Amino acid sequence: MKFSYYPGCTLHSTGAEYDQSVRAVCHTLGIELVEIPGWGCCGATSAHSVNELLAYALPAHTITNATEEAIAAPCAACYNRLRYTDVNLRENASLRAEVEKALDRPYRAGVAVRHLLDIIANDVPGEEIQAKLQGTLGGLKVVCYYGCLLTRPKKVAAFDDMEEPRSMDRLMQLCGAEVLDWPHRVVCCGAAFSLSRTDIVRHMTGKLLTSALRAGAEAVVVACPMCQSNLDLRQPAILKERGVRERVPAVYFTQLLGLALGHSAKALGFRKIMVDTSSLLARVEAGREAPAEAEG
Amino acid sequence: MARIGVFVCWCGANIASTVDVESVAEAASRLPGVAFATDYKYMCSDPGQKAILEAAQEHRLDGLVVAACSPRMHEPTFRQVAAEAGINPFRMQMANIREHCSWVHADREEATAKALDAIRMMVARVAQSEPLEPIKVPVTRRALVIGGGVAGIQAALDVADGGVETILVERTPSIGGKMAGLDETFPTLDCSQCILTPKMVDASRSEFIKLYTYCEVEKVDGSVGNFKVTLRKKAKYVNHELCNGCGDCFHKCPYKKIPSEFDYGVGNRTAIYVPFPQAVPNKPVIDRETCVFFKTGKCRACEKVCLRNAIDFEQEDEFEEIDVGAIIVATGYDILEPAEMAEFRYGAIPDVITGLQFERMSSASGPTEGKIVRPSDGEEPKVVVFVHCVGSRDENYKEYCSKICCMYNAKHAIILKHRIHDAQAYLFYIDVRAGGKGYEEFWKRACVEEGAEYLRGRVSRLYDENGKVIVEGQDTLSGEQVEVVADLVVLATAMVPAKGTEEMARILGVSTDKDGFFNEAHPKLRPVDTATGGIFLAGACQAPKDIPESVAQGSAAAAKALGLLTKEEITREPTVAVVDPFICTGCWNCVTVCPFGAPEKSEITMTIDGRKVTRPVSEINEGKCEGCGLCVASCPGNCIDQRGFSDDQVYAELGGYLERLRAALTHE
Amino acid sequence: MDAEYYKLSAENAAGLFERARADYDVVAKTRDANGNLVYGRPVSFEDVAFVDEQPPMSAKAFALPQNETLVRYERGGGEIRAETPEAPARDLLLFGVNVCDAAAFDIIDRVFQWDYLDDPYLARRERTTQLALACTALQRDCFCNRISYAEDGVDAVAYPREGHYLVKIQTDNGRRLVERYRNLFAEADGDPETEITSFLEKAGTAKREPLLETAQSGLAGAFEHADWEILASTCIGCGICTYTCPTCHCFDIQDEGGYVGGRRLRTWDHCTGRTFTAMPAHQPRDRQYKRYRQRLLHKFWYYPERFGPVLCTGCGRCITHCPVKINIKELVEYFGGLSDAPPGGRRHAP
Amino acid sequence: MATIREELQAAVRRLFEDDKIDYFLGYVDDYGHTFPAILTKDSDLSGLTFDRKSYNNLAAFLPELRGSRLGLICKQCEVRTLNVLAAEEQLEREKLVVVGVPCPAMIDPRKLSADEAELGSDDPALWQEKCRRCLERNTPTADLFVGEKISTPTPAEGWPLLEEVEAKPAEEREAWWREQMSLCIRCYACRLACPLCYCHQCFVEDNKPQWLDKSVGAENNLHYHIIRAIHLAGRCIECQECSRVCPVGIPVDVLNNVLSRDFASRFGYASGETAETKPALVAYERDDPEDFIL
Repeated sequence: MKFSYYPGCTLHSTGAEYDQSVRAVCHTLGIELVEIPGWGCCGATSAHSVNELLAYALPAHTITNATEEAIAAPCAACYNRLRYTDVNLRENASLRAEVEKALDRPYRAGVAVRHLLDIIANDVPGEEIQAKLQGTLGGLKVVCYYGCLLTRPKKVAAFDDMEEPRSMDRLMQLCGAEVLDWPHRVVCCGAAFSLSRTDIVRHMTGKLLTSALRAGAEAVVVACPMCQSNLDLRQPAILKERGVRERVPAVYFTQLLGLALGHSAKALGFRKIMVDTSSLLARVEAGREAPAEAEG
Repeated sequence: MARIGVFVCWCGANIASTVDVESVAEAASRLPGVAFATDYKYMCSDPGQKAILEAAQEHRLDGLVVAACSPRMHEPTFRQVAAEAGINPFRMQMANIREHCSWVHADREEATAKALDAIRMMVARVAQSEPLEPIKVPVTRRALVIGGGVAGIQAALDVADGGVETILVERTPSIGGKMAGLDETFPTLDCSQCILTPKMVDASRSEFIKLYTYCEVEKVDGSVGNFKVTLRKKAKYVNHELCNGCGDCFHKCPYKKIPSEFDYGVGNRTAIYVPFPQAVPNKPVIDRETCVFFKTGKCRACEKVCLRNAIDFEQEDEFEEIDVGAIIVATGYDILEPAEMAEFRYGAIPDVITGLQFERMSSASGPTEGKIVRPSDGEEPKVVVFVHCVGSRDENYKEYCSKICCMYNAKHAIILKHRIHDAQAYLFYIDVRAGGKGYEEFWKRACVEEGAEYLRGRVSRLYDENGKVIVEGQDTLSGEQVEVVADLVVLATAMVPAKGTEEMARILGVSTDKDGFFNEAHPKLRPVDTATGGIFLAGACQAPKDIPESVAQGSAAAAKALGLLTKEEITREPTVAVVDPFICTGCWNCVTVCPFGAPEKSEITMTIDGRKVTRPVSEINEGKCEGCGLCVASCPGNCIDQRGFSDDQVYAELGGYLERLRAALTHE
Repeated sequence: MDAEYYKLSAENAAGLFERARADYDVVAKTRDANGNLVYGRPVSFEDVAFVDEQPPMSAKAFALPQNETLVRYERGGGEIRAETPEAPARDLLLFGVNVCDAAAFDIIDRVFQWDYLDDPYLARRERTTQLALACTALQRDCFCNRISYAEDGVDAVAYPREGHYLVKIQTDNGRRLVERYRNLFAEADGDPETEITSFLEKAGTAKREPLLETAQSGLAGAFEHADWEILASTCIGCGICTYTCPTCHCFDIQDEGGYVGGRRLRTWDHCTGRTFTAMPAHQPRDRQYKRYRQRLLHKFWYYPERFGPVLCTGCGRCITHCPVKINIKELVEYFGGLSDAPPGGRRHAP
Repeated sequence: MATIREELQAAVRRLFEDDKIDYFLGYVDDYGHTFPAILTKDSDLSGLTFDRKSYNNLAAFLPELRGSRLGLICKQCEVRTLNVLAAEEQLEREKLVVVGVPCPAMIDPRKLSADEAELGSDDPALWQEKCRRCLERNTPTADLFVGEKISTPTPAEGWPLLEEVEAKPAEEREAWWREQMSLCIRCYACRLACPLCYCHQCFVEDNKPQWLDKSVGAENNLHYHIIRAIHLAGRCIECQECSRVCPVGIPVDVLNNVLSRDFASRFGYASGETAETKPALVAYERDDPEDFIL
């Protein structure tokens, strides 16, 4: 399997640990990633609130630069923007013409835009992953957090159930985690308001964190660097404000999968997570010593 | 050469103000095959018709073209005139120069030319048309009603009232349908059972109605006037001839914890059961799936206690073939399974219920005897959230409006207030649709008099926290996100076609719409007909409906059925497909594509070179053909023609259209 | 006339071609865009194919085209104008065509001037000159050696010799050709008839008894023969044999067009087809083998009975191109009593 | 070891002796050709054979013999013909004895020089196009297999002419087809050799209304071939008889198979895979949208 890899701005900066773990996991699973030459901004929040044409042209530029038949995007926001652009440019000829004029070259329709979670959960056979496991996550209690952009809107993004996605759950179960049910798997974290309206983010992320803790989670598993940073960076302040003493680290699904596949915590960038992950890593270490009995 | 008369109508000013009718008539008189042409103010009026009759005689006409309005309007009128004039009615065609011409154009010159085009086309077509005779089919004077809900019951009662034998088939153990389980009904708050049960009893007692409960339609053959229907009478394991409905059996049944279908799981039933105390027939059946005797071979408690020896474990499904002339389909609705919509966490949170479950709870004859409680702990709820449009008006689930939810949510809010005076109802709505008589006043009453809190916005998510249900949603009037901490949440889930509707459609050979409801023949003018002759629709199987609408449709379908069944024989349009057996290869593509089952597999034996050769061919059952033309189009060998729309006629018609172009090319 | 003999050197053959192109519409064997051999109008001598092989379509179309407009009409300005296409503007020279193709014209001329003079056909024929080229060897499916008529009516036949052609002139028309380009031709020396006879012997095209003409009386008694059904039922009723045949000449008259304008035309038709004569009446032969039998008997019984020659030059196209390889020669022999065993089995007796 | 000729003759003789069939459809050779023959129990079977010139798809003769019990030789590539005919209700399968043979690949008569010396050659360059891509040379689904099973060589990829035509820009492609069609003499051999063109009356024969002028010409010829191709769309099984029989060498099979490829790529559909595979254009599912029927 070979994909054009679109890290997006975050994975080259604040989300470096996501990039690290993605590359490690893909390498082990035999997924070849070829970084898109000259990729640019996905257009995220700012572009589509400022200029519609720009919001299409930016992702169209990146898609057109792709060298492979399909793009793997690990960031949910990037994924959503690229996907949204592709769907609209395919359906709307006049928009496409406008965008092509802006790009000054034809748009490359037909490149599949995929989120990395979709690729790992749906393209790699479970048995294959299981065969490569170096241990289990030792029954680590996790909640899977998909965020608001990964599966919505249905017409654009749904590779899984829009309201009740399960692909990450299955992947984590495969790695030997105990996946807990919780009602907030697709609720927004506040996203880019992180900078402009922290009050909103504190409110929304606060609800997520208390819900995860109420469910008994030892980790919130995420698939988006934006979600991760809101859940991680702001966690101490938010929970303190709510008078909650427990903490729950927000880790990438690739980090946990990486641990199960035998990569070291260091190689997976665990150090860059603010909330203390030592007990989590200890749990996993214990699991790794136990013989591999991951459930199917 | 044909002798066709052309009659151009002014339709008052409707046509004449845009089309130069006089010059059109003058030009028409010079067309090949036209023996006479004239114009008149109102062709459909008595003098107009007389003019046609006189011209037909004077000019020995053998075909008519009436250039006037849509054939939907007056085709029967002018066919009648043709018949009176001794001209085959199918050699009369209407050129629609009103809807297709004067009403949609402003340019007088262009409209006039187009009117003449239309006439030229019809003249060419009439010149090519064969005289046709209507097809006559004798009628079996018996009706079948499928589905014993209120629509089906009403339809059966009305057909029976016309003195026609009616067979009412219901697949559950009792008639009554969804309505039998409702509490009070909007907007009058009269008790549902009080108004329905007398009708149920009437249906069971009518000398003209044969009631088949626990029975399903297996197969339908034949066509309008003469259907052959196979019924599967499911084994009840109770001999209803012997049973007197004393109820000893189900009181003794040791298995009492089976979720009751009638109560939507709010209450329980036994393995041998009557679905509800007022059931008709009020005699039990044994549910083979849950009866322990069928699982283990032990128990027979009901058999032991039955003094009339009515229990019969040996019973098997029986099949019965009946002949009927008309079928009324009233198979009703189900609700969209709310568990499919994960955001409402139905099933995961016990205090999230559906509107139908609320009905059973608030019904005095229901499992809680009218007491509204939280399923989780049996406590009285003080804060109840009602969610409108759960799965309806939602592009992710069902795009249509389920129509009745606004009203029953208001009703539930009122009932809540009546039963628990200090309770508070919150209703999340998109907008309130209250279009029926007394409906607007009713929801206003809930809002103003009963203090229900209406929040204009949708619910995004439910979750449980500390024994309460947190309802997150939006109030679009204030622009705020709201959060209600509720004791009970009631979901107004979308109405969907009853389970098995698709299969029923296949059996009946009628079509369904994109949402799976049965398709009516015309959304406005033939709302209770299907495209298949002799099959009619009543109630929510056609679209979401409330009780008055369902009843009205039941009566309407009955009237349509009676109209058919009171005739000795019916005549059908002769514009049916016809196969040329000499060139038919018997590939039976037509059999595959026909939605009405009209082409039938047949054989032809020919003597070729002294040798008898038998070949498969297709043959059209004229009684079933609806004249849609699908078989004509799908026939690879062009062996099927449609009477009245033959290739020759269509070709000629096209030629008539092209004439103006030809004239332009040749400067004539 | 008595035959005359000339020598045409290879060099002068090229000169003849070039000079004739100025005076005639010259048709010769050449290759089309797909590389297939056809009768066409090569523009230079190099493009002319001098091979024994026959193009799939015979030269008949140059006198009897597959579509021939008989009358054309046009409507406009309130009147209808009709016109008959004019006769061909140029003389036609069939240069180096196979003898079997050239010979066919004389055979079918008889039907086109029998009781009704077919003007369009005869106009073309009058302006046609044939300079045929004799084959060096009999091809797989050919049987001109079994038909006596093959070359009598051909204007001129060229026999390839070492470095030159021996040209035999058989008609006045042929003599006119030689006279026109007299300086290119030399008198033949020696005994040309003997030379030709030995050429034919060597090529295998010399006439061999019993000639198929003698099958006529046998065929007359075999109409009801039971084997027709078995042997001719593989015929699929396509028109290949008749369309490629140099002597088949059945046609249909069709009107095309409509109100604005159109034409009446003659198109080839064929008796082996399901719809032959269906327009004016019906196809009287209800099974395919009967239609095939009709074609065979027409060629070898009815036509010679009425017009003299058999309606066949033995070119063998109908065998080569037949999708099911029905062999008319073998069937004539079998049903005409010249052979005892039907085709398809005799060579492999157990 | 018995030759295929001997084995076939013995097998067919047995079928007649055991009164299993009334007719046998096979190939016989004589006068330098191999050609189809209809044999009865009284026929001389000595010509019966199967060789590299046994081109014809014998299923084309089934309508002529309808009603009789038949044996016929069927190459594996032609089995799909029987499946399509069965799916279209044209086959009395129970009256048929399908005789399978090991197929040595058919020689393309157009690639063969006059002396036919290469007839024994195993050079795929001399084979018919379909034989280059042959997936199975024996007939595993036959009722009766005659001869020694042979191995199937690795099939060639692609179809050079078809791909060359497809690669042309649309206008050039149209011009190319028009040129090819201008050669057509409308003998209709392509239609008549095609086992799936079994209509009792072809649209070209209709005259009331007359869909197509009788005169030949690029336009009319193209009209004929396109309509035939559309009638075969999703049905053609690539026996290539249309192309082989064409006296003027038009690659009719290419036209039909461009459509087959479309069916394969758009519907994932190959005609005649089983006797139940309905032709794609009349395959009908309950959930097909039918909003247009009022």
